[in-house]
Amino acid sequence: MKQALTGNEAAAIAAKLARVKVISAYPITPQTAVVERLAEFVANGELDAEFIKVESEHSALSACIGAAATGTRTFTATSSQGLMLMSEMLFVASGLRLPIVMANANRSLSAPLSIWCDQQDSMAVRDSGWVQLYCENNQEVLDSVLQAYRVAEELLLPVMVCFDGFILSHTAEPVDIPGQAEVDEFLPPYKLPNPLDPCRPVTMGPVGVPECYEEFRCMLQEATRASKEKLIEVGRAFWKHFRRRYGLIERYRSNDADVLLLTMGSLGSSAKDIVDSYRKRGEKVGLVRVRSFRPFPVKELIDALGSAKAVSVLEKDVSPGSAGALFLDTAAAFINVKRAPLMLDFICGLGGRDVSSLHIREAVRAATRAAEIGEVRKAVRWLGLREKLVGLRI
Amino acid sequence: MKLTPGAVITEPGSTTRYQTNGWRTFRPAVDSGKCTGCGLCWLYCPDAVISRGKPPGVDYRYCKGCGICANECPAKAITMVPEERG
Amino acid sequence: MVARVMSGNEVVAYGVKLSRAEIVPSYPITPQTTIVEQIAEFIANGEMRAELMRVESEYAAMGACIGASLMGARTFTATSSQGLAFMHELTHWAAGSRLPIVMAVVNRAMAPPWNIWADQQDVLSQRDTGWLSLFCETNQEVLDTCIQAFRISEDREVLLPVMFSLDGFMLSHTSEPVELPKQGDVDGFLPESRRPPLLDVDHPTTLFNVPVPEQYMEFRHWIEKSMDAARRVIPKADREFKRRFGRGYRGMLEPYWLEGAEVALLTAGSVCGTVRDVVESLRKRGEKVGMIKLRSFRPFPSEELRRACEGLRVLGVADRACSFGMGGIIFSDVSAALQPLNVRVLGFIAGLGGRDITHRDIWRMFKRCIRAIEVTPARAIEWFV
Amino acid sequence: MKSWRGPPVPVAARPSVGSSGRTSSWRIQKPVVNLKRCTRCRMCWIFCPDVAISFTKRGPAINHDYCKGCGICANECPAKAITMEAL
Amino acid sequence: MREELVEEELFAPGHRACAGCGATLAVRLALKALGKNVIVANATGCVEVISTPYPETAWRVPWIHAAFENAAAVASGVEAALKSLGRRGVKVVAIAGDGGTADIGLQALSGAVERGHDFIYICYDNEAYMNTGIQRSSATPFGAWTTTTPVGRVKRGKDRPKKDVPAIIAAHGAPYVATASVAYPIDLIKKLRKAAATEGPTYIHIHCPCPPGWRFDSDKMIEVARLAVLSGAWILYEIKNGRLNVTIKPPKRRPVSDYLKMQGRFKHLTDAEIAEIQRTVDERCRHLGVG
Repeated sequence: MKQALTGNEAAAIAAKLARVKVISAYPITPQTAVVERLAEFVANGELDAEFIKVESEHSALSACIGAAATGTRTFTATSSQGLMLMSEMLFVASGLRLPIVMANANRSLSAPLSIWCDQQDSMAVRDSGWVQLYCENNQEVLDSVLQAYRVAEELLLPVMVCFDGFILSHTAEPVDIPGQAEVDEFLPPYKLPNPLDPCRPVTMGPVGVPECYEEFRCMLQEATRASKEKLIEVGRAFWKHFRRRYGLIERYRSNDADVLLLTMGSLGSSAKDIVDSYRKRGEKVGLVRVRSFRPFPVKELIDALGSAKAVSVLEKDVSPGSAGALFLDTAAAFINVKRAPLMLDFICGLGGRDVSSLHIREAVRAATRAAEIGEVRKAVRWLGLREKLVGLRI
Repeated sequence: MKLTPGAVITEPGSTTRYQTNGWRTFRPAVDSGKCTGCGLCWLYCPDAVISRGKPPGVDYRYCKGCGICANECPAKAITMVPEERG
Repeated sequence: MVARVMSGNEVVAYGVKLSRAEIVPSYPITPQTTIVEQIAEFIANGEMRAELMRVESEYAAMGACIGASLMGARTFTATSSQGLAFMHELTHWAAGSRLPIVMAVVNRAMAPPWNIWADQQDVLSQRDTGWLSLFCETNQEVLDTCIQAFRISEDREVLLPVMFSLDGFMLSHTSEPVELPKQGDVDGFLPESRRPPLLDVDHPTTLFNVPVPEQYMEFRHWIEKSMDAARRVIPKADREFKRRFGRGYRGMLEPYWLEGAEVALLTAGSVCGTVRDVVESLRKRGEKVGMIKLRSFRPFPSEELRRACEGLRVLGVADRACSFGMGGIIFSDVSAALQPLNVRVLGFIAGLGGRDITHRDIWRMFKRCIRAIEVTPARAIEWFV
Repeated sequence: MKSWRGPPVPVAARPSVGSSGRTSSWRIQKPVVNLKRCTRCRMCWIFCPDVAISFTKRGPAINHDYCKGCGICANECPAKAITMEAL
Repeated sequence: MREELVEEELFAPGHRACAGCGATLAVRLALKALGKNVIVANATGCVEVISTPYPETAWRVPWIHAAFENAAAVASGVEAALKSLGRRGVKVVAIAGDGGTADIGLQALSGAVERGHDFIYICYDNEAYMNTGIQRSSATPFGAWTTTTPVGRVKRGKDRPKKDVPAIIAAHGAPYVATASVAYPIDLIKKLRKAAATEGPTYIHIHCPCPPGWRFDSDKMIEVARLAVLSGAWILYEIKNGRLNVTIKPPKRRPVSDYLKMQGRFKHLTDAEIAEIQRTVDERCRHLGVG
């Protein structure tokens, strides 16, 4: 049945529908409402689960690791500073191959302290071996959490479902909530091959001497690569059950486009409006939205972007001293491709800065100009910077 | 050796495959005459190589020669003798 | 100059002593521990006037560094893998607060499975923090980079913390002959840090307050500007160091034997020494190969890399880390920098968790690059297991 | 590009009254002091969280730019000399 | 009394601990007391590293290691999972060293105890970071040499007293807190059995001498541990619901110098420094009612 839900509520309801058994989370803006709603579900008996109100995010993920290893479906949620505090444990969760699902309300990183949205937090932990899905709207948040459990538990890989803080987490949108029976059919019960059990003692997290360490990391890389096919397969299964289609990327009017926008998260919706307005004026502009940033959809992006002349990457993160993470990996995907489009990187929307239609149009114009002159003079640019404040010409 | 995902070890107690006897320079020698069967040597052994009984058995495959049993034996029935290499 | 045979960790301790670090918050973690143990010896014997803070965790170590540095003290710490990941939230904070801190990262693999040996996963995963990130090939370079790091970090146009990496055990616990400069010369190169304390009872200030969205992005942009400034400051400091001590490392990136080379291998850390040997032996057999030693990973020397790769057909990138779900970490940065050129780039992931990268491995990498001149490889990124 | 001068200090603000804006618009009720009843005991001054009460010879003076109308002074005044009234 | 001791060994030989290691004896005795139905959450440290070189493991019970600072947090996750699975009769045991308990892992331990999880936390206290090579921890005793508190002209060993972790945990209102020593195995096993029988968070702090770390010959490991108790440097007591009682009272307390003299880490101490240590030990013994 349809209901107006914020992103946080969508994540909480998805966790309830997935019949999670252990929740271990710590409050942090803007994710806190996920934790609060789950606490209400447990208190009202709507959800039969143990809720560990841990004393820090580092312990939040540690408790999830303990619970998942003991054979229960676990859930946690966090944002920015919390995600950074638990970043050591992100590597441990993926290394131990534990299928933990986490909702991450994207929030920018301090210092200076900022509670508003950008994607620097989840981008900063892109190496940790977690599958990372970025959602455009609250329906996708709910659906992605459900799909995340199937992908995680069939591949033994933790999954992070990211959605923009405040823009999605605190904005109510109509969301179709599937019935419990349908979800039970889509999502089989949790089963771990070697759980912690006195009847069959196992040792988890041993010392990996150099003779076998690299092989384990290679297995983890293969698993993350295999999660591409698994995401597509689970997306198809989801379509059969709930009639909503999800893949690694979303292509919006991009087949014949000369200029393409490439972005992630809720920025996709605003970019679609701009694409429509350009299309009305007959200009071949399109959009590709990356939903799965890890595993990085190399083949899919080559197919989607290959035909364009120029691509403008719009991303809400930056790796200081280099460029944006989406731009870096997309460039890596195209490095040996003969006919690669020109690429421009636009850092925008940091710390909650609004990315207005004017900014997106500026990105499209820059890409069109680059396509005309056939080269990119300045690959990395910043959109929406208030020069007065910084006191210098850009 | 087949690697398990997440490096899970499914055979408990498998360090017994690795014998630590090469570590010692002294080994405990038990004088069964003096031994009273009190079991303190069994209790205090950090590597659990001594079995209870009068006199106690020593599993020389794993004994590291730390000498605690000899030092703690109330009847002075255990002495540390140099390990002769074969 | 006093020449002595010293391990990498010992060299770092001498570098910190010569640089007159004042506050050294420290927490033990293999393989970094002997740095702080050596510093403890210096202090205990009165050879070094500094405060060694024995904090309770790496998270507290970076917190103490932030406190010390904002009071104007020259601050140093050292850590490895799990410790660096545990303080990850505060490494972001230290860079965002524009606090000069120098950290030695003795590279070690990330667990699990638990592993204390060397690879570069820990430091490369810190690439978004805003810290400058330098790599060293030899123990001599470790000493020189440690001293240069303080000068770069405290440069008024940079004012960003610097982490320099040395390979665990391969450098940290391996002794090499090292020339120790005299204290007087180092004082000439590295003047006493006279930054005013930012918290002062006479001039009460609120630090790091909360900027609303209308102000936040500009602070981030300032960091980007400082990184651009660092692209000038790092080579300048290196040149100045060469003028005073006769040893220089070509700034951010060292091209090696690229004259007439069609294929080159880019890598960082102690493995560069092995690559130099292989380049020499291949050159003797007429192969047109060369090497590019990456010294500065952040800021990433895109300009210098493009200039160095002008004539190349294929560039191999040997990553000792992996961004799971994608591939090599340095590989992505190199690909973005070489976009305008049509140089083919191959990525190799090797040497994880202490696995040696042998002459044979590097020889095989060069062979794949040479074959890739004609045939585009099926997979851009390959694992050397 | 001209060599760029880095920021001397990171994000910082010098303390100044009202540096974060006047908070008077927050209140829906305001304290009124009946000086005749006031015993000059200063409890209102001590307990005011927003430093909006200063003490003069004639007794407490409310700084209406920053008073948020929380009502603690009225509630704590032993002589019931302060009453909260609608705006 | 003797039959209480179980034959079965749940910590296999062949582990890579140094000869005469106090910590492994503590773990061996603890598992003897608790039996098979336990799940162990171990923090990084000597016991973790020496017992699980892949593909071998010394543990004959389910065991998980995640990181250094979260043994108690992982344990609370395991306990919550068991409760949600409705599994009865399985005790969750967190095991960590003194660094992993008193320093880097104190926050996770405090959180888990405050939340009242039903688990036992065992700290094997070898009084320094032995796994990384004998660096000072907050549990290192006053005056002791370590590699980060060397003895030099200006500084001489650790200049701060040992952190009293049992008191901190008791202050959380934990139902059962006890100190133990490898030299008194029966007392240790009794206390662990009491902890196992107690519902809620329990804490056992075991004193474990470390031959390479404290600089003494391996065969003297038990003797050093015993002398710590006989001299009052280590006091064996239990705190049940806030009430403390000393379980082993030495008939006539030995001078603390007998204990200190056996260990190389104290050999630099002057008579004045030993007298100072004696004074603090006497005061603490008077405070706890030990003769």
